[in-house]
Amino acid sequence: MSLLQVKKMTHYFGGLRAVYNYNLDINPGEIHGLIGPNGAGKTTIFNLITGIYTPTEGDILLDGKSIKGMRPHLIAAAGLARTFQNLRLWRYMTVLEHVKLAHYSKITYGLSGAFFNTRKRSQEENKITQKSMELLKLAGISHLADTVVTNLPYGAQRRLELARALAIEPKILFLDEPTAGMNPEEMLQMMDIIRKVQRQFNLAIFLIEHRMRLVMELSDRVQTLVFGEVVAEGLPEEVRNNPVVIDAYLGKEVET
Amino acid sequence: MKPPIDNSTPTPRKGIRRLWHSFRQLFAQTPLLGWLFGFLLASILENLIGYPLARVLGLSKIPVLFGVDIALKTPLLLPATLLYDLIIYIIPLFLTVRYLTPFANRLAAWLLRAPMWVSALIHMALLFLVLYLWTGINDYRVLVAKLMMVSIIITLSLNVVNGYMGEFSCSHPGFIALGAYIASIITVGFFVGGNLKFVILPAYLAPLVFPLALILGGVVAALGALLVAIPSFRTRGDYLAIISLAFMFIVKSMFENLEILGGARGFGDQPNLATLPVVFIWTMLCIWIINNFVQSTMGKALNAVRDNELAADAMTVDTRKTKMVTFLFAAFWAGIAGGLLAHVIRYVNPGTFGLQKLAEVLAMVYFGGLNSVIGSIVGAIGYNLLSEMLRPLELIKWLIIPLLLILVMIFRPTGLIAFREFDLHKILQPKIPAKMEEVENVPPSS
Amino acid sequence: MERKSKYLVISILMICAILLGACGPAAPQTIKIGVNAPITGDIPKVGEGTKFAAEMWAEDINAAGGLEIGGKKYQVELIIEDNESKAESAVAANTKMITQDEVLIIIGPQASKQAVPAGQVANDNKTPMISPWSTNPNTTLNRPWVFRACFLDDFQGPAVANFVTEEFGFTKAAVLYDIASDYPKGLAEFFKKAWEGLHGAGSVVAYESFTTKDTDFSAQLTKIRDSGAEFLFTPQYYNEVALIAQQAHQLGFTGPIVGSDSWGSAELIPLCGEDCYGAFFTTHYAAAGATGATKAFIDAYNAKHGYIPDDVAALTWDAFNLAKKAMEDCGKITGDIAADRACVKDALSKVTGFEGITGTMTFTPGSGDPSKCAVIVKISDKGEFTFYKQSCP
Amino acid sequence: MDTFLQNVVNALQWGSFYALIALGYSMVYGVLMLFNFAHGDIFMVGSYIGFFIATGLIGLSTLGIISLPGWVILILTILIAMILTSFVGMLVERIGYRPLRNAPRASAAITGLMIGIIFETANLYLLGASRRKFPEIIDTSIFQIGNVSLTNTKIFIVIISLLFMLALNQFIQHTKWGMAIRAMAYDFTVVPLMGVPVNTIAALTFGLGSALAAAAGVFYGMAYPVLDPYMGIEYGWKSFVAAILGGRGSVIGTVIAGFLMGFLDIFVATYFPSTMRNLISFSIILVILTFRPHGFFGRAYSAQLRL
Repeated sequence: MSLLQVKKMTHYFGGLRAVYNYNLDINPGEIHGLIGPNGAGKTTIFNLITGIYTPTEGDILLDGKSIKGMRPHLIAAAGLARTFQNLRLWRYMTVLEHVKLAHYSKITYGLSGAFFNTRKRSQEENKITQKSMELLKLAGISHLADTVVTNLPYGAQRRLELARALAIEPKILFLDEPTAGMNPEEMLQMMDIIRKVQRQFNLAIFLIEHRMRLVMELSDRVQTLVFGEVVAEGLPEEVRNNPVVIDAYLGKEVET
Repeated sequence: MKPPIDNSTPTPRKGIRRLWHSFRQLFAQTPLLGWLFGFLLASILENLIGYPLARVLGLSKIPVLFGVDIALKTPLLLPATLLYDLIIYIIPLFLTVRYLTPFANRLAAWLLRAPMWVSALIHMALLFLVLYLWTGINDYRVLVAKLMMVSIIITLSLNVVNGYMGEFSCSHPGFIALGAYIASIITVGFFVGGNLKFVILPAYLAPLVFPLALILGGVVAALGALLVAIPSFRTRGDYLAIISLAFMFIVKSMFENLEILGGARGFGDQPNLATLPVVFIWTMLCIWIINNFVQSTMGKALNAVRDNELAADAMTVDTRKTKMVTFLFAAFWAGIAGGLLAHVIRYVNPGTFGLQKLAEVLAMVYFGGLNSVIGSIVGAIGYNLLSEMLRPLELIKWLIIPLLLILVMIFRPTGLIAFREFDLHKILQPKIPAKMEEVENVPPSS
Repeated sequence: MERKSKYLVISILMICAILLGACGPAAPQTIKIGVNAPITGDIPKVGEGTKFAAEMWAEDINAAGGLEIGGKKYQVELIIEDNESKAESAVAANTKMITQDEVLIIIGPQASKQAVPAGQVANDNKTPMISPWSTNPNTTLNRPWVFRACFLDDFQGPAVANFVTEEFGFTKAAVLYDIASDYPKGLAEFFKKAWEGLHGAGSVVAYESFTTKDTDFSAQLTKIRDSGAEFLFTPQYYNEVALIAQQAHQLGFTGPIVGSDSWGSAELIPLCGEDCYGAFFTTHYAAAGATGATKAFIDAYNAKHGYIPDDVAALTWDAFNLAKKAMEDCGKITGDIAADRACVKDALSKVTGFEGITGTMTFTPGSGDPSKCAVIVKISDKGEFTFYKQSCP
Repeated sequence: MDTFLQNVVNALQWGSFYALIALGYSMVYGVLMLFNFAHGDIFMVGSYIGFFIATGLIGLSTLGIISLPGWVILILTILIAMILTSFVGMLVERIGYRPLRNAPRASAAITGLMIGIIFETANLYLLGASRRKFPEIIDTSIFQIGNVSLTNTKIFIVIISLLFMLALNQFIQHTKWGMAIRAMAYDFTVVPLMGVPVNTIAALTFGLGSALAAAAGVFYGMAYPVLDPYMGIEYGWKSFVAAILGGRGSVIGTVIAGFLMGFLDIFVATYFPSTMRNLISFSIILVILTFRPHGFFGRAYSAQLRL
């Protein structure tokens, strides 16, 4: 059974059709790419699956259970993590606090712990701190743990987003243009990290990217989206050579 | 990791800055305990020789608030008050810091071997002793201290919403009013009677019932906060600001209409239950609990909601619960503060809880500093002290205080001490001379 | 070594200080009187009147060589504290004056929302306090140490009702008052009760209210106009009266407008103009045609500050003279502040037939409220406050 | 019915104050996203400036130095008061708000509150505690239509206020500067890119807003001729409500919201005990906001507030 399954999802903004008849199947450990021109509705699909919008039609199943219409934090807690295209970090918080906060759904000390600093709370907080530090090490930014995020270099902010997303112990990770704004060297490092975490946690990854090279190298399967509809789907090679795709989207801009 | 600091090789400083630097150097090694000893000595001294000394210096009585009010009224007495402050406060403090610091450091270190709460309790007890001795001179000081502590609770609780969660809530006077009235209804109804009369209980029960009355006031205020918390799920920022403003007006209007509580005439005769120790204990409790809350990962969720709600949601943070808890929690403490306030002044009327109060509480929060427990404490104390000390200036006072606040806002837009954690351990620990890392972790973008 | 000697000097100084302090002077040469006034805040004009009257009184006394008590002259020192028109601040000011400045007696606060809590402080600290202007019963209720210099609403309300009934024979009244302010509200209630007592239930055909700081009363006045009321009673402050009278006339209300002592300000006519001519109000004294001490006070005040004093100033003046009388009756100032305060308080509660500029006051033991007469003033066609009638309890 | 019509007339006048003051507030709020809590006090300052000009002109007329008919004095008063007050507004922007352009919005709100207090205290300090009577520039005449009373000032105020609102709308919609203002309201960051100096636009909006407040101040003086230093506080807060209720940057929405608040004030006082006025009108506003959480004409804008 597939891990994430989207069935015939359609969404309208007012009268405007944003996504039409979208289907998706992602198996555990699989990397799935989504490409398409600007405004094709890629991020909308992310937002629909992660619960920011509720789709007008269709169903979304995670582990066989419908998550359609659930509130975003519950979907996230069910094992679906994401990063954002334009970084969404919390500007006044430190790096470590970011990763710790992503453990929110696993906190059991409750309000009494929050108010009265119980023994249970300090134990739990210590445990979370330890786990978070490990993730920071993995992302290669443990030396910046106490820095407030606005002081971080851009690459480190991207890594932090990834580390934060991993902290919710996801089964599937949504990456929205994880290398946007990075130079080629940083991009290569990022690719390494993505591969590494994918292997280490046996994660499924759903990836939106503009850079063809990244998508083609990482993905097991690729979908192409144009005006909210999937026009081509298959192995990277197939998609790359599909004339419809080249016509509609890639054109001359194919970078290899 | 700390940002790099050029502290290792002090660049040559000139004039006042050099003086200030050496001044800081001198006191950098004194732990809190040392300061408490100093103040304790000063208050004991004032109790012993304060009055005769004042007479000798030509002052009719001990200057209440460091003589600022006296000096403002009759500038001729300025040297005398300065001399008084020097002898009673500055010299003992200086002496203690000079000679007792090593001992205080050792004692602080020794205390920290036990669980931290032991050390914290001892510090608090010392603090109370200082406060008790200092206010023992004069009832006016008691009143100022009580009002100051109530302000601390109000400011802290508002900071939770406006600073930590970043909403611009204007409903605080409403919460304070709810707490004030509910607590007063209980204490007056059970122990005084008059217009409102339940059963008159024996007076010795009053100190036991009082905390319950305060808590009930807090709970009712928290229930009132539901009216603001629920809309906050859907709307943020400016719309929430006017919803909260509407709430404030509605509460005020409601109490003006409640004839049984005196309506516009107000409601008086509260028994004298908010004594100094009672207010002190509640204030400490409030600081402790609010500080616990904002430092926990659950409390950090407030910052996440403030800085990026979408990301908070995506990181499993239950934003609705967070908002709900925050509003209710803040309102609860505002209610407690209201109950205390009503019993300090021993009279409440709806007119107190209007736009003027709102401007005052907002000023205290933003003056002290957003997102900072210490900031709120400093803000509340600073505003209250300033307000009392400049009293003789009458109108001019209301030019000076706003000007000061504008300057603070221009030069430190988030307040005096913003975005700083109240780290109990760091405050209680001994200050070892070798360590010179006293630099704040203030985000540069603020 | 050098440092140590410095400390030595300081400690010797301290010891000297203690020794010297022990034999400091004890007997007071001055009498301190506290004034708790709203100098800033909502009602600065009230604060100004209070302050001016207090300063005038103190200057007069000191110019005459001081207060003579038991054959000895004492200079008077005023301690004026601003209560910012806030309850907390009034409490703080009173506490400060009582414990820090050790005043013998406190005059003020004026408005009830400050006088009620401040009275609690005075009573708890056993310090006599006279509020010149507060009409809330709670100010003095069960507080033997607190007094006032004005008549109460339960006297003034019926006085107005009786006057209108006798003078015009009207049976239908309209009332417009500020519900968020305790003075107008209390007075409106007492008036309504008295009027309905005279003319039966429902004879107050319009009982309209507004909230402090409102300036548009058109909705209420439209209702009043259409209710068929024969006159309008509005126990409001003079600034609101100006707006009410003007708007009432613009909306076509033609009946007489009647008010209370809060109209009694020299500012009323400049603000209200012809709209107030011909109106009546009850007050403590009529400025135009005043005689004797009243005239002397008005002239002195006018000469000094350039306008006719408000009722607040006059009542403050009377409160000071009440205090003076009590101190003189007391007969001696011992220097023991607690004993002196008790003595003044006892003397105050025994004052009878005190001739103030706002009328004759008598205190009955056990109550801080004087019994005194009210004056009904008509605003003439020249805008002067002329004596019309007197009404006594 | 008469009562109802009379109250409609009353509410029109009352609402035009709210609308004018709220428009000034909305200008600043829409463009700079600022809580301009000094606005109520700028209204007060405008009213006092109008008072001094009117008194001065009338004084000169009676002394025979100049001879001007009442309506000329009135127009002069309004214009001069508007110009002078707009300078006050720009000064406030320069001192209190510009240094805080990149600070959290709430900090600027606090500065605004404090500037307001300074204005009030300075007024009290300079002019004393006495309230001022706004002079009667033109003689009031009362008309009776059926049982409804009208005065010439009422009609004048409502009409001129509407004209001002219309003029503002034209300015915003059809001039180059108005376009720049709208652009800035739309996206703060994009304006410098378009070559429009942000500081100039900010000063312009403050000037315009303050001028409108001054006009409201003069009209207010004509209708309710008692001026005191604290008269602006309530208006500051209530126009804040009206500006938000109208929707960010929407002239028409703000005008509607202003009139709505005027009508609420009058009609609640008519049909309910007036103590309930704030209670009822704010409850109604809460209900409106529940159904239209972004005001009448407001766009939903992102929750990305600068703290």
